[in-house]
Amino acid sequence: MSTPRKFSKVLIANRGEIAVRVMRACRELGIRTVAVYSDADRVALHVRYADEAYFIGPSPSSESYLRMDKILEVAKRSGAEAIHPGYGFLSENATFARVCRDAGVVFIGPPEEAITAMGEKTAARRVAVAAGVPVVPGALHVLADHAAILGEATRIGYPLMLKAAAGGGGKGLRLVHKPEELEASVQRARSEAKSAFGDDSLYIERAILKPRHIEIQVLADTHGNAVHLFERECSIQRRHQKIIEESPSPFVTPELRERMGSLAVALVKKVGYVNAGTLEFLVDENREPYFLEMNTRLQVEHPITEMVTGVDLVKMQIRIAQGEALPFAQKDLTQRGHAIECRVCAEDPETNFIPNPGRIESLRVPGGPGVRDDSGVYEGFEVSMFYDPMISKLVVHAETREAAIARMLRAVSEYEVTGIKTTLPFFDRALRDRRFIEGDFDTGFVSRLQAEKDERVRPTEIAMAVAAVVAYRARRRTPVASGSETSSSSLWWRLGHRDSVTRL
Amino acid sequence: MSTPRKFSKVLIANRGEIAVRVMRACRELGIRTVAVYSDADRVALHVRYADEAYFIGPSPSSESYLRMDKILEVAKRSGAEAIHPGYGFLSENATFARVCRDAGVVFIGPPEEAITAMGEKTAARRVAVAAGVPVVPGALHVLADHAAILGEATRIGYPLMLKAAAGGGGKGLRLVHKPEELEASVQRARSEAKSAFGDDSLYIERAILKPRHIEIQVLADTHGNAVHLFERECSIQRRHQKIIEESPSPFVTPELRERMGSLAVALVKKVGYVNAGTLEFLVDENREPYFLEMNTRLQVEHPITEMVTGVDLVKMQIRIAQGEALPFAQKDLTQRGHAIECRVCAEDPETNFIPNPGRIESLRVPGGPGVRDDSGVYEGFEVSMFYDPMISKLVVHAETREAAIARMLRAVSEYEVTGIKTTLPFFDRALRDRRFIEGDFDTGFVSRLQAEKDERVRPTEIAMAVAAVVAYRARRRTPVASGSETSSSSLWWRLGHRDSVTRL
Amino acid sequence: MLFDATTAGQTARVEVRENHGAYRVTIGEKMLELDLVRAGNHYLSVLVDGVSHDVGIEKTAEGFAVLMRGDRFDVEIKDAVKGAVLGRATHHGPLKLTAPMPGKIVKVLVREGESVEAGHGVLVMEAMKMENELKANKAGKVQEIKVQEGQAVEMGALLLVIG
Amino acid sequence: MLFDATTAGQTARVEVRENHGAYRVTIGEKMLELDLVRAGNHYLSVLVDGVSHDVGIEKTAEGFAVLMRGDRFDVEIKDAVKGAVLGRATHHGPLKLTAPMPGKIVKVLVREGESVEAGHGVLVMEAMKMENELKANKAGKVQEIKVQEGQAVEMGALLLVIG
Repeated sequence: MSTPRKFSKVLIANRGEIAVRVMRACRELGIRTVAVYSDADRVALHVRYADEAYFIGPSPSSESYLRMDKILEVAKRSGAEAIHPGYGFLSENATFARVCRDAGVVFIGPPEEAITAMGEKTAARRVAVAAGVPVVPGALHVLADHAAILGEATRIGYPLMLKAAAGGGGKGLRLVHKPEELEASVQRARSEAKSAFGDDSLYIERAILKPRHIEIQVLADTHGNAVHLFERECSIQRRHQKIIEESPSPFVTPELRERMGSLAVALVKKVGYVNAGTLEFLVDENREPYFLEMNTRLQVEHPITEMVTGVDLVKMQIRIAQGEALPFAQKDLTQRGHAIECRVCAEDPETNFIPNPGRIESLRVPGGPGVRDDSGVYEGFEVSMFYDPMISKLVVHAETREAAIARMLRAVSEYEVTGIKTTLPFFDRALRDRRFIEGDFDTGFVSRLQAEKDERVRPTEIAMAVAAVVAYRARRRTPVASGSETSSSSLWWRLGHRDSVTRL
Repeated sequence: MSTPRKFSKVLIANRGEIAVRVMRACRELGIRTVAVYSDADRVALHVRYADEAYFIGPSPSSESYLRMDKILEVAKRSGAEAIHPGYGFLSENATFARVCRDAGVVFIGPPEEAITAMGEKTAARRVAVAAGVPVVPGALHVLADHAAILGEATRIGYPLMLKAAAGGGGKGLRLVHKPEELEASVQRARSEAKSAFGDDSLYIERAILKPRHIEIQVLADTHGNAVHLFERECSIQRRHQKIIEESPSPFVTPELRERMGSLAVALVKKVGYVNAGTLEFLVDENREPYFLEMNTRLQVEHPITEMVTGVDLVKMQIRIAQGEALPFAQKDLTQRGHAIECRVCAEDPETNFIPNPGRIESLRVPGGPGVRDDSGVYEGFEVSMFYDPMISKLVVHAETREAAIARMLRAVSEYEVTGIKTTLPFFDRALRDRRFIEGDFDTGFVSRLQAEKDERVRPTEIAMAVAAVVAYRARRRTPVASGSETSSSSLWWRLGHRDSVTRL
Repeated sequence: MLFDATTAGQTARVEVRENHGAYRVTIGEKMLELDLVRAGNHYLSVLVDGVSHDVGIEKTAEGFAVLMRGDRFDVEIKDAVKGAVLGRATHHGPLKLTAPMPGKIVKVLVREGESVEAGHGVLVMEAMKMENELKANKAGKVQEIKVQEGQAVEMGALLLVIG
Repeated sequence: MLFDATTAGQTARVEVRENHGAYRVTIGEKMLELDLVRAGNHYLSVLVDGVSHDVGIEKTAEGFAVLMRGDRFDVEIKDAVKGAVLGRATHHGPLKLTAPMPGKIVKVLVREGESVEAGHGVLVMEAMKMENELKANKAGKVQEIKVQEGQAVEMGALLLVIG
């Protein structure tokens, strides 16, 4: 148990929207923020947003955002008393938690021991099994070599899931349907895991068909208190990465909520977990939950829990790390209304969500009631190929699920990005799908939707007419603009910019 | 009592942020929207946002947004079943409510009779007096001529308030300290009232010194149900126009809240009021409330009530107009957390808030948790001198008043507008003021602040250094850019735009 | 002026004429009168017989992307007289697979001369921390492989030709 | 290069030199090393010895407006050698009151030859539906009145001279 103290300066060992999210909490708490940045990120939003910013190395994350030594050096140099790791990068790295402690810097997250116990996926499953929490049938240990994988695969049977032991965020994860696919999938999963986490250990578990992916948010302080903040529904995924989340889950009954929440709190208390964490479950068609893994960090989709519970999770993380006790008990927490998050990614949804880095030519974010945009980019920013393609999280909150879906569709209709393709058009389609509206979906929703014909009535003729008029204008200007309008730049478009009420 | 029906198309007889706010509610409800626009507003945001848009006349509002005939013609032409008047313009015009009814179009607001009973300020005071609600000592009748004004002024004594009978929004309102100022103030108030409301009737009341301006939001349906949605604190004003509002009021005790709420509901029921409305009170230093007037329409600052109560007031207005009963009773309503609104206006706070129309060169709006921006403009938009200078409302919500102030300061720090001056820098100063933080303020807060020295520590040297480097760059480019960099345009600034990571 | 516009799998002949500050656009049988006004740097406000369309515009290689209410139309525009694409030329005949993003070739899944089905994976590219399998858009024989495993490629680089 | 910069009531001599891609700026006794990089069209990311300043820039008549965290500095920049303002020249001597916005003169509150105090109202202008009283910034005698009641004026128009 530590004595409460106030941080005056916190280093954020991350980039993008989550770094900005953490800095926003710090700014509201009167805490100065320190950013670190790579070559590619000199003008990234987190650098602009911070009170201080220091260069830590080349663009590949292994040479910058994963460099513990450089990050601790910046902490020392800037006088930061604590480090918030965000998600990804070093957030679930027990060694980093230890070296922070050794350096006398507070790691805003669980202690090394809890990361070790719960962070490594197969160890967490062993803890869960020991605590009587149901888990998906599968290996409880990392599989050393190909022979071990082959043996385990044969034992468990197909379809099966290959997973990176150090993983998260869908990286190093592969669904294998039949034995012939195994070898290639292992190779690709290993190589992804290696480059994402610096660790290519894999394990296997049985694939549950048509599963719901439902997770429970927990908070625990250094005084032995722990609560859960209800569930998040995370079944809408592409490439095994969540893309739409909501809370509450339309699939979860009060009884299941209570059961999963209690299991989560019990597990957390058993391992002496501290700070924010998330327990992921698969729930099968009979509403049986299977513990999958624990994310010993802040989750991407934490805002939907914040909107429904009224609790600021990042501020709570900081307060817990300062040694404060949780200011509420389980009975004080309630779910109010309904929240949905859509992950806006630089990807082309029409081409199997392939990443689409590039410069954001224009950016218009939605506003008005119940809309929250947690962004890591700005107009003119170059989305780099070095990092995750997620550029922003769009979150809405409304009185009911129906009102929240309508609000999200409204927000998506206001959101416009040019210069890169994004997942926004996909949300317009997904949220109008009858199965989504009825809450009748599982983790296969996105691929089924992709395989189907788009049934929406779309203003195709207007799009053609507008494009033709713009082309006409471009043609007419050719002699004046000396051909520049055929370049990929939008330069011609800016001609006459100062006269905004110009009829084209 | 009307039978519930669903609107399929609604005309919004307004412009700017409130027109967009209403259209957002309609879009979420699946209702098509019809905009009307003047010459100056062809590319205004409300025209872009609407499903349909029709031209109604020249830029002066008397020739467009106040033209009942043209607006009804558009309603007929477009097939709109209802008209939402927003605030200002025709929103408190009983004649408009009547001609809508006569034309078979639903006016989304109170019936003509209620507007007549409560909308005209002196009539409302007579109703209040009859109902035993305390009012500020003063005339209960419009004063016909100068002799009547002079006589009444002498009877009531100085300081006194001159007010436009048809008024609202601080227009046609003057504080008169001594007899010598009376004549000039009457003239100016009359001319303002004439141009704003088309009616130059005035009345007088005693000026209460150091008053709090606190108002109660009400909702009433066509089935005889009425509730209040607690109070809003509106004491921070410049030019008698609110500029910062919050809810709850730090000045209001639970007893006073209960008392004012009950008075408001009693008055509303007495006059058979329907739809949303607001009862304004002055509260003196002894926490005695005096009924001031009723605004028989949606209020500018309605979002703070929405955030604290979780009720969408615009959707409720529409549902009430559709004939639906209120879906909640008084006991179901609670205040959760604290909300603050800052009105972002195209005004120069350093020059007595003088309007500062012009083109918005760049616009960056804040995001992240608990922040709502209700805007009526966009980057590149020309803020016209013809209409109200308010370009947006910035609203925050947080667990406590302290957290809400910190969040508003954070949001203001993210908000940047170039091309025109705005009230944003004023908010940074006002919200850091010890008296604001302690809740120790009245309607004289702004003028006192303006008279004082700015005590903030500001990064003046950095500003000078940056401006000097930018000037240096502009100089160095002179031969290349042939002098264009000294023009008022930011053209030079765009040179090299495509290389965003250019070190200048 | 006559154009061929293609988007969302549809192609139409589009005629554009100016008409007192507005545009008269004929698409097939239909005639639309567009009041089209710039609204900021990347947006147009378009009124068509009272109906309002708020449009974001992006110049693309083949024409323009038109963004409306969260939806996106990548419209290819060809001059119907000259028959040329406004931007770069399109390629008919053999399919030339180009890199959809900058990245690294992790794996080549086919050999020259091999026959592939449409939808068959041909290359694995790494970009933005993800490995992405590139698929053949049409069936055919792999004529030429322009890259090697481990090679870094620019966006738009020619990777492979399927005949 | 030498400048005189004025903002928030302070004036300082500012020297700017380039230094390996950064800028060495001397203000009075103080020396600052600015790493100044463009971040989008109207913004700069400025690092000064690790301290990050996110800056919005607007070109103004007298120099530049610098926006930082909701605060705004209108910085007047003069070339210290030539002594000229970068934009239009400033006026010393008599005060020339100009229209801060386009609008209509509703009332002229003073007569030529009249003495006024600083802060004294001299004109009433209507703009954006509000009547605004324009005040004398300094004490003096009204030398010239350039406008009449009812007259529409452009922004920046000369209204009145106080000697």
